[in-house]
Amino acid sequence: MKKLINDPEDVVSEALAGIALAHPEVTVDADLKLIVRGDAPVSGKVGIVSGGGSGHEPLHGGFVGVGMLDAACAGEMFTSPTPDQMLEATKRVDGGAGVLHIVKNYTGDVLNFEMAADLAKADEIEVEAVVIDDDVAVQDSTFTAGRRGVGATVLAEKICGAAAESGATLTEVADRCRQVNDNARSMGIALTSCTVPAAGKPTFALAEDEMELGIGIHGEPGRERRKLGTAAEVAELLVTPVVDDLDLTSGDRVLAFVNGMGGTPLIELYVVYNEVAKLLSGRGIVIERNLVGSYITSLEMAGCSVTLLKLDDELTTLWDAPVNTSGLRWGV
Amino acid sequence: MKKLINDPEDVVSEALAGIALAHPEVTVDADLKLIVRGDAPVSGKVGIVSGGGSGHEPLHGGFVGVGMLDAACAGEMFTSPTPDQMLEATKRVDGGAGVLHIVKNYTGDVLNFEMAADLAKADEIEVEAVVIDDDVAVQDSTFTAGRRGVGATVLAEKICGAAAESGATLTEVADRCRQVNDNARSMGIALTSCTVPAAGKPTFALAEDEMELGIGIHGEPGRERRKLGTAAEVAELLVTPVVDDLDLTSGDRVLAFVNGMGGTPLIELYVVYNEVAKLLSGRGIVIERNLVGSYITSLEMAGCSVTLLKLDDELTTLWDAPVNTSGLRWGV
Amino acid sequence: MAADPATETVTTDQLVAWFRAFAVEIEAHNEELTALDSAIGDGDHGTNMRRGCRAVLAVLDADAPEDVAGFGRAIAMRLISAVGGASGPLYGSFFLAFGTTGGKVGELTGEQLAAAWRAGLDAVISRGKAQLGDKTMLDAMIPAVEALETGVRQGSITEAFAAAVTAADEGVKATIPLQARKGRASYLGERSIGHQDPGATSTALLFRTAADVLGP
Amino acid sequence: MAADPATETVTTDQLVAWFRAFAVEIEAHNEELTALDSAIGDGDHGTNMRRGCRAVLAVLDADAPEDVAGFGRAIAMRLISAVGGASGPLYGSFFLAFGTTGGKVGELTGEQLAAAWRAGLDAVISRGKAQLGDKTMLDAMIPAVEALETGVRQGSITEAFAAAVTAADEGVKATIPLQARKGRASYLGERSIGHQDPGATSTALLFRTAADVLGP
Ligand SMILES: Nc1ncnc2c1ncn2[C@@H]1O[C@H](COP(=O)(O)OP(=O)(O)O)[C@@H](O)[C@H]1O
Ligand SMILES: Nc1ncnc2c1ncn2[C@@H]1O[C@H](COP(=O)(O)OP(=O)(O)O)[C@@H](O)[C@H]1O
Ligand SMILES: [Mg+2]
Ligand SMILES: [Mg+2]
Ligand SMILES: [Mg+2]
Ligand SMILES: [Mg+2]
Repeated sequence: MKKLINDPEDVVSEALAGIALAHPEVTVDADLKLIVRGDAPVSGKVGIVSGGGSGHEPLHGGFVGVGMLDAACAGEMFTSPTPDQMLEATKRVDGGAGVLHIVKNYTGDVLNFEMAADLAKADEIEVEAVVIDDDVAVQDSTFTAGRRGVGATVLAEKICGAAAESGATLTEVADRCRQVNDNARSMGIALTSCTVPAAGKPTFALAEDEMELGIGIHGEPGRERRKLGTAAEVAELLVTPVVDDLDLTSGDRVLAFVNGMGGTPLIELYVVYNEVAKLLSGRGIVIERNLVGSYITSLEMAGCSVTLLKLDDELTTLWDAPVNTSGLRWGV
Repeated sequence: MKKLINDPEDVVSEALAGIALAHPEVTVDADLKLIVRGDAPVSGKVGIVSGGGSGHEPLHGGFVGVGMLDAACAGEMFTSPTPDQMLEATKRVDGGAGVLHIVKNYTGDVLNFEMAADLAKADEIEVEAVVIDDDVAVQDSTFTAGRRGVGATVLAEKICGAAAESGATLTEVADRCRQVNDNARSMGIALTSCTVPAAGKPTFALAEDEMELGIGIHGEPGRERRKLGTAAEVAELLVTPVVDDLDLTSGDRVLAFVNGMGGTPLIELYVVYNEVAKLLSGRGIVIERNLVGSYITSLEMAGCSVTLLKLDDELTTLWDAPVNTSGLRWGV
Repeated sequence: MAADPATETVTTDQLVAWFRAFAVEIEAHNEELTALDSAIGDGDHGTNMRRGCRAVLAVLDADAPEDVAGFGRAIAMRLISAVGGASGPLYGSFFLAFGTTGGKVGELTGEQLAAAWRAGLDAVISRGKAQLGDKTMLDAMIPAVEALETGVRQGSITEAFAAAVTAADEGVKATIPLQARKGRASYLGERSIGHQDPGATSTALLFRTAADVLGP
Repeated sequence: MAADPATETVTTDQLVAWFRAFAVEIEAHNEELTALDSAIGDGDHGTNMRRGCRAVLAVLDADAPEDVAGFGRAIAMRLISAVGGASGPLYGSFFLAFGTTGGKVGELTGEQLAAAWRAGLDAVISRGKAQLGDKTMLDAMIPAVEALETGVRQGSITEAFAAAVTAADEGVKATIPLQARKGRASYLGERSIGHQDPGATSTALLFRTAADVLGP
């Protein structure tokens, strides 16, 4: 295992210490592993809390700040945080207008956030939770755990942050979150596995000429192993199921998000974005906004995901609104 | 070789096509491989041109925009761009106040920029060139090629961009660049080699328990091969020579820049930053500003570099000034 | 342990000893659980459980629970706040319900013990919304609790636990050919077939240690 | 080629044929040059030279140079604008000076040819500020040009190039034990020792093909 770490057990807490030192504009609670907006709670504003296992940086901690999250709860590596973290985060960001929990759809995240919401309600904090489940690699069914939450989480956090900043009510912000989730789908691919520090070896093994299609963000194997393809082939494999699932047709406007999994350099992401743009323009779909970079990662995994979000004027305006976080910043 | 690319020969031009589509605010010249500020030339402002081999993204193309570069020339992978690219970039950004060339100290870059400056002067454009050579891994000597230009390049581009934006003359902006170069030093480490697409295999091989100390940003081997260390040990190996070379003492104020080489995830960079901060505070050196992320990379190499820049009030103000590029953005 | 099934009981101290034994087994099986979870999950079930058990041990060391309810609550609260993931809330819910149903008493008869297990099982079901055959810890827990219930009605706690362990182990093996419908493994679809479920495996350890400590 | 050393000449067409032969050798040695550059540089010398040669061939195919000066300038401009890196300006400077010194003439005598080579060599030195023993292309070029000069003074162009090839090849081998003081390899310090310089290797090809095409 080749990592710039000390003890595998301490990676999360030491990274949080580094974040605290690097970003004095956020408050880091080292014990509870929380990253909270420096000016929280913002009176009258809906608070937004997200969180999940660590190893996906900048998600979520890097998205805490004006125009995005009020607090992020960091779990152990790839492991959901716990209800007491979420409860404390919820309390700290409640400015009286209630708190939205943005939850990625993993059994652990959902169960822990459920418990936290119950506890917060017992404390008379109004809480709404929206579960993000945008990964088309996973078949959707009421009998299963359903689809994973992946790339759409970044977009939902940005857009809900802007809605909350503009004074929307908890119901409105939660509706916005559901709108993003309903109109966004993702698909990912891995060229290499990642290595969870505590495990010390790659979660799965891929031959030199293989790739995993339909991967998540936890080093879990994908749905299918294939011969390594070109960027054009990979883009096709990622874009087609997303477009089909969203029923996108000519004239639709989208936000196209090409996300790196952590070990893939930016230059490759632009090569993929070029292919994605060609494919969409071939179908008459208009890329109105885009995001290219490593925003929701899986440690040092090489690979990428494509997320498309169908836009309307309101979503575009919210996307363009100022955001001031270490991971995403514009307009401020 | 596992990369999200099509033909190795086309990586640079396809990435540029992706950049053109993703960032309409810059003008991309596909033939000459230039990325130019959309509003260039800015009348009366000193133009700033940089460039170098590709494979270091976001450097340089991702730093084109208000408050940083006016144009970037992209070479082939790890290969300096050519004089005709640089000449054309120089012409396009000359707003009448002259043009600064920020050149990383590699024989190829220096020779090609020299030729370009000669050509520009023949066209009666005032050009100054500053060569960045901040890498303490390389021994400095007038009989050798001297030190490489690495992390300080990012800082110089930001600070000179701010100076130019504030109306400084060409001489002033060039002096600022030299000030940054004189007061900044870097040292880097690799955990893995990168693979140049055209070569198809890793430039060097490292055993599972080895690291390369004193690497550059082109997959060139370092000065020394060592047993893989902890983040604390690595930080010590990187910080000590930088601090010594800069003669930093208690009370000095610095900008600390922990840079990822492309394949190292953000969470590890924060672990390293935490160690760097501890080491500096142990010596009484004050981190006044910081930058943590992958800004000057070496394809998918895993590893990091540490750059320290000794700050004064003016440099800090210039660092804080608004910048609006895809790779670095604040205050706008 | 008394030989007469009608009068034999299990004390709070024995329950604590059971959890301690479980924690030892979790340490011993850390790598196995992690390897199983790497194949169809995210490779952390071993470390999750170990982190939780270590946290619980610290609590048990500091404060011996006074009664069964206290035992269940102490373990549940620590598991919930220390584990995260899917297993934290699920095992947490198990122990909370186990304690609540066991009640503020210092010992449980065999039937009371089985009732506590049943309450724990029901809590896991209502928390996780899974059912038998979804390739989860329930595939070990459901048959084992049923065997335990039948066992304590028909014979000694010892025999009941022996039957429960057999049922749990069979349940674990039964997960191998199943396609996961809950938890992370479900994302793999058909590729989850042929692998043993890590949560079921840790649940079997819960029964095996119960048999060792409470059963003899 | 005339047998009398005093009257034998090399035409512009022969020079073009020489560069074409060089381009063929560069294609053939692409992997070797890249491997050498991987060991002590950045692994692109082969592709750099190949890209440059291909670009030059396109120009030569489209427009046959009229004289030696045109030959040198055409190659230089394409190398400079197509290669980049260290080798682009260096080989570019070489051919520019070679052509300028050769002049606007259709053929060169042996001594004129040697003078053109010398001018090219001087241009590489003044561009790159390296000297003999720095482990660069100069370690092949300096001794080879000296051999060429001596050779044309003393005998036929054929013999002169034969001596130059030997000197270049020895110069290449001589780079192996050297510690690099210029170019990327210098960053390696002592670790550059024991490796053959890629630029010297491509320079030796320049002499070998000259011997093959201009020498016989
Ligand atoms: N809905 C559920 N109901 C019951 N058990 C579940 C459910 N989802 C997952 N599990 C169990 O949890 C185990 C995984 O636990 P763990 O690896 O600790 O958490 P995570 O999946 O969050 O990484 C699975 O092997 C499975 O037995
Ligand atoms: N200053 C110099 N003078 C002469 N030759 C040099 C100099 N610097 C480098 N070279 C030659 O250039 C070769 C490397 O060329 P190449 O790999 O194409 O460029 P780069 O080093 O920019 O990647 C070296 O092997 C060396 O022979
Ligand atoms: Mg997990
Ligand atoms: Mg090069
Ligand atoms: Mg798991
Ligand atoms: Mg090279």
